[in-house]
Amino acid sequence: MSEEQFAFDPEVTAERASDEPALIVDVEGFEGPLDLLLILARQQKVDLAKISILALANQYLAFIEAARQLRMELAADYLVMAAWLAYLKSRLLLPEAAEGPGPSAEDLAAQLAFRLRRLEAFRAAAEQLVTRPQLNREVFARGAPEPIRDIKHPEWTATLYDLLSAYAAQRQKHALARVRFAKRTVWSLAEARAAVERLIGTATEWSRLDEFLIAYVVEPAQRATVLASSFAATLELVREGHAEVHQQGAFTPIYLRKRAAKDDEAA
Amino acid sequence: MMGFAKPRIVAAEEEADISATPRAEALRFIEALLFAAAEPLDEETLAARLPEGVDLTSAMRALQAEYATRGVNLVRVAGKWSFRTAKDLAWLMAREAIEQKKLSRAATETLAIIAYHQPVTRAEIEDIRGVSTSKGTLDVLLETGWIRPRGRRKTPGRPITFGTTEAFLSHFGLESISDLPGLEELRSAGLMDGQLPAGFAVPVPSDEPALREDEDPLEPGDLDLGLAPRPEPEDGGQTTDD
Amino acid sequence: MMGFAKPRIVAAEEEADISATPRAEALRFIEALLFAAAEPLDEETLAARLPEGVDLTSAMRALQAEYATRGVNLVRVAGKWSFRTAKDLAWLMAREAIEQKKLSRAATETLAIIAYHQPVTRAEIEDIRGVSTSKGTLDVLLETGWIRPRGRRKTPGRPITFGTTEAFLSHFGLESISDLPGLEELRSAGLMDGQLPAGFAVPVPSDEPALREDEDPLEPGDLDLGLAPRPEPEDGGQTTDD
Repeated sequence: MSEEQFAFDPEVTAERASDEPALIVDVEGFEGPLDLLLILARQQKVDLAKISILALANQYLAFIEAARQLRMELAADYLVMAAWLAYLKSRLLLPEAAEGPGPSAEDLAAQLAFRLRRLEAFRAAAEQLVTRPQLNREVFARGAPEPIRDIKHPEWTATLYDLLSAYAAQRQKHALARVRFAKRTVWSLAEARAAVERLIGTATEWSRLDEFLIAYVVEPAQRATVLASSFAATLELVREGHAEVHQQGAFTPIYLRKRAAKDDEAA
Repeated sequence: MMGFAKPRIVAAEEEADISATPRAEALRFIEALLFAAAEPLDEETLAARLPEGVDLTSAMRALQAEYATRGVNLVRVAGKWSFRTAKDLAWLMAREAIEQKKLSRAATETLAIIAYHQPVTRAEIEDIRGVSTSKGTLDVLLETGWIRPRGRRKTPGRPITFGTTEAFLSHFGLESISDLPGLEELRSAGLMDGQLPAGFAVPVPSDEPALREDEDPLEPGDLDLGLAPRPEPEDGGQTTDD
Repeated sequence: MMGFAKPRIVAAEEEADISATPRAEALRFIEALLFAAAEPLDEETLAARLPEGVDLTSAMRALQAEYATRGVNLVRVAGKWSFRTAKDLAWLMAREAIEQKKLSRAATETLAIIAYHQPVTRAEIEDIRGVSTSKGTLDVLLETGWIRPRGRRKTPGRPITFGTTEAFLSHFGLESISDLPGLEELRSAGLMDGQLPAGFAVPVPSDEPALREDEDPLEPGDLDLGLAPRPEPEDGGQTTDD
């Protein structure tokens, strides 16, 4: 152990060549006390499974001692480990006392050896992992992916109800529009009377009723309704004494005139 | 990271026998470079990246031929090379989604008139609706597949007659077109009120495919007319009431 | 890296086959879909985009064989398919390489421990490394998107458990977590199953998203924990690794 040289140079990264007797360490480069132990263990150049934990403990304690002499500041973790190793060392050196409640010194040493092996194994695995070809470093995916276009297909929807109500409303609207036009000529009695009163107001000579009306009746289909309503209105006017009608025989033309004030009864 | 030198030496060795081997190593290089590149690469750039001595012209020709029949082609755009998915697979590169669209009021009315009054011409539809039918309305209906041009009416201008299709029946759940309700049914369903003029009628619809006496068959050009301009000359200002 | 000769012969055979038999159209479709995609595609997605009746398994095998010798290979990562440039061409692609922040040794080790030992808590990572883990280390790893908090261990303090993500598999080109290099060695050396009392009863790493029996789901506040302070109380004076 005494042949090991420890140099602490914060500027130099931890580099340990197998043929390099001096261990040049940057204490800040250590990944904790277990890491330091692992590095020290490698100095034993034996399988970690067969490592002498006692020798390792001695190396570690020597390291800590050397660091202290150089007034290096060591983090608490390192000192706790040193204390634990000093304890382990004393247990290992002393003959095993009567079986205590805790684990034996050999158990503790084995546990430490296991932790070192495990850390080393995970380091190896980590190394293997990060030396794998990595995406965008060694291997590459398509540099210019082509976007998937979104095409929307319209699916037209309409219900039978939509269809029927549209049809019915449409036809009805149109049909009613025609009826309203017809209503102007389908006279009510009141309308007919007003019209006839206006008509006879200008006619003091006997005139044919239908001749008066024809001026208003545009469509032959409306002739019947106009004739009927206005005839009824005429009779009403006659009854009230405002007009006179006369007809020579059945189905012959009907003549109409305004009644003169002092005339006698109609025929 | 590690050992870049080694593959390089291998690559150099490979180059020697490019012509002798079935597939030139250079093609692998170009493949990889073009695949990973975010943009098309010109030959200068490629050449700069490739080991010396690669005959780029023949390599590109070989690569283009290799990929010509594949799902990905090597194409040259504006003097630069890139891989592009094959044009004929454009359909594959699209995510098709069905978008539900409600038929417009005008289209619904027009469709109903075609259903009841078929075979019917555009002018007749307009006469019933009292407004001119926009080209778009018929286009939409043709797109739905619910109506079809059946023939041409034997009248001046020989207008196209429209009728409904089987797709129409199946969409509206009708066993046959005659299942469309008549006047009395429409009335009792409350869709029409009682104040209708005498002589108002709802036709008994028929979608019998055989042409009527007053219909001529469609002509060859008529079928793609689907979305084509109306055959009748537009006579403008058509909003009429009768 | 060696042995280009052998794949070449295979390539020659492949090409002969290709010219002799018409190449299945399905291969073109798959080629195009995978080339176009920005991300690896799983077989479900592929199948949904392909015409029915395509035997995806054999198509993928055929395509993988076709591309095995090319500059672009068909690889399976995280159980999905993707084209990637050939590994041996890393030297050629060096210029494409995106400047990646090199992970610190502490981060690399922590990542490996999470990958091999997942689901794993911070205390467990510290036990293996023999040093406390600085917040920065986990932050860096969370930032890469390669690890994620999975849940909370049902132990006192309910520490957060960490696991790897699909992005991890994709980045390192692993088909599944069980393809981790050296996993077998770790396991056969008995280093994975705890001879320690510390609760390492985890024989096989698994990134199975389903929580283990000893895991509770994360709570709402935990997800932005990603970069939040460690859940365990700091016990001060600990050496941290960066």
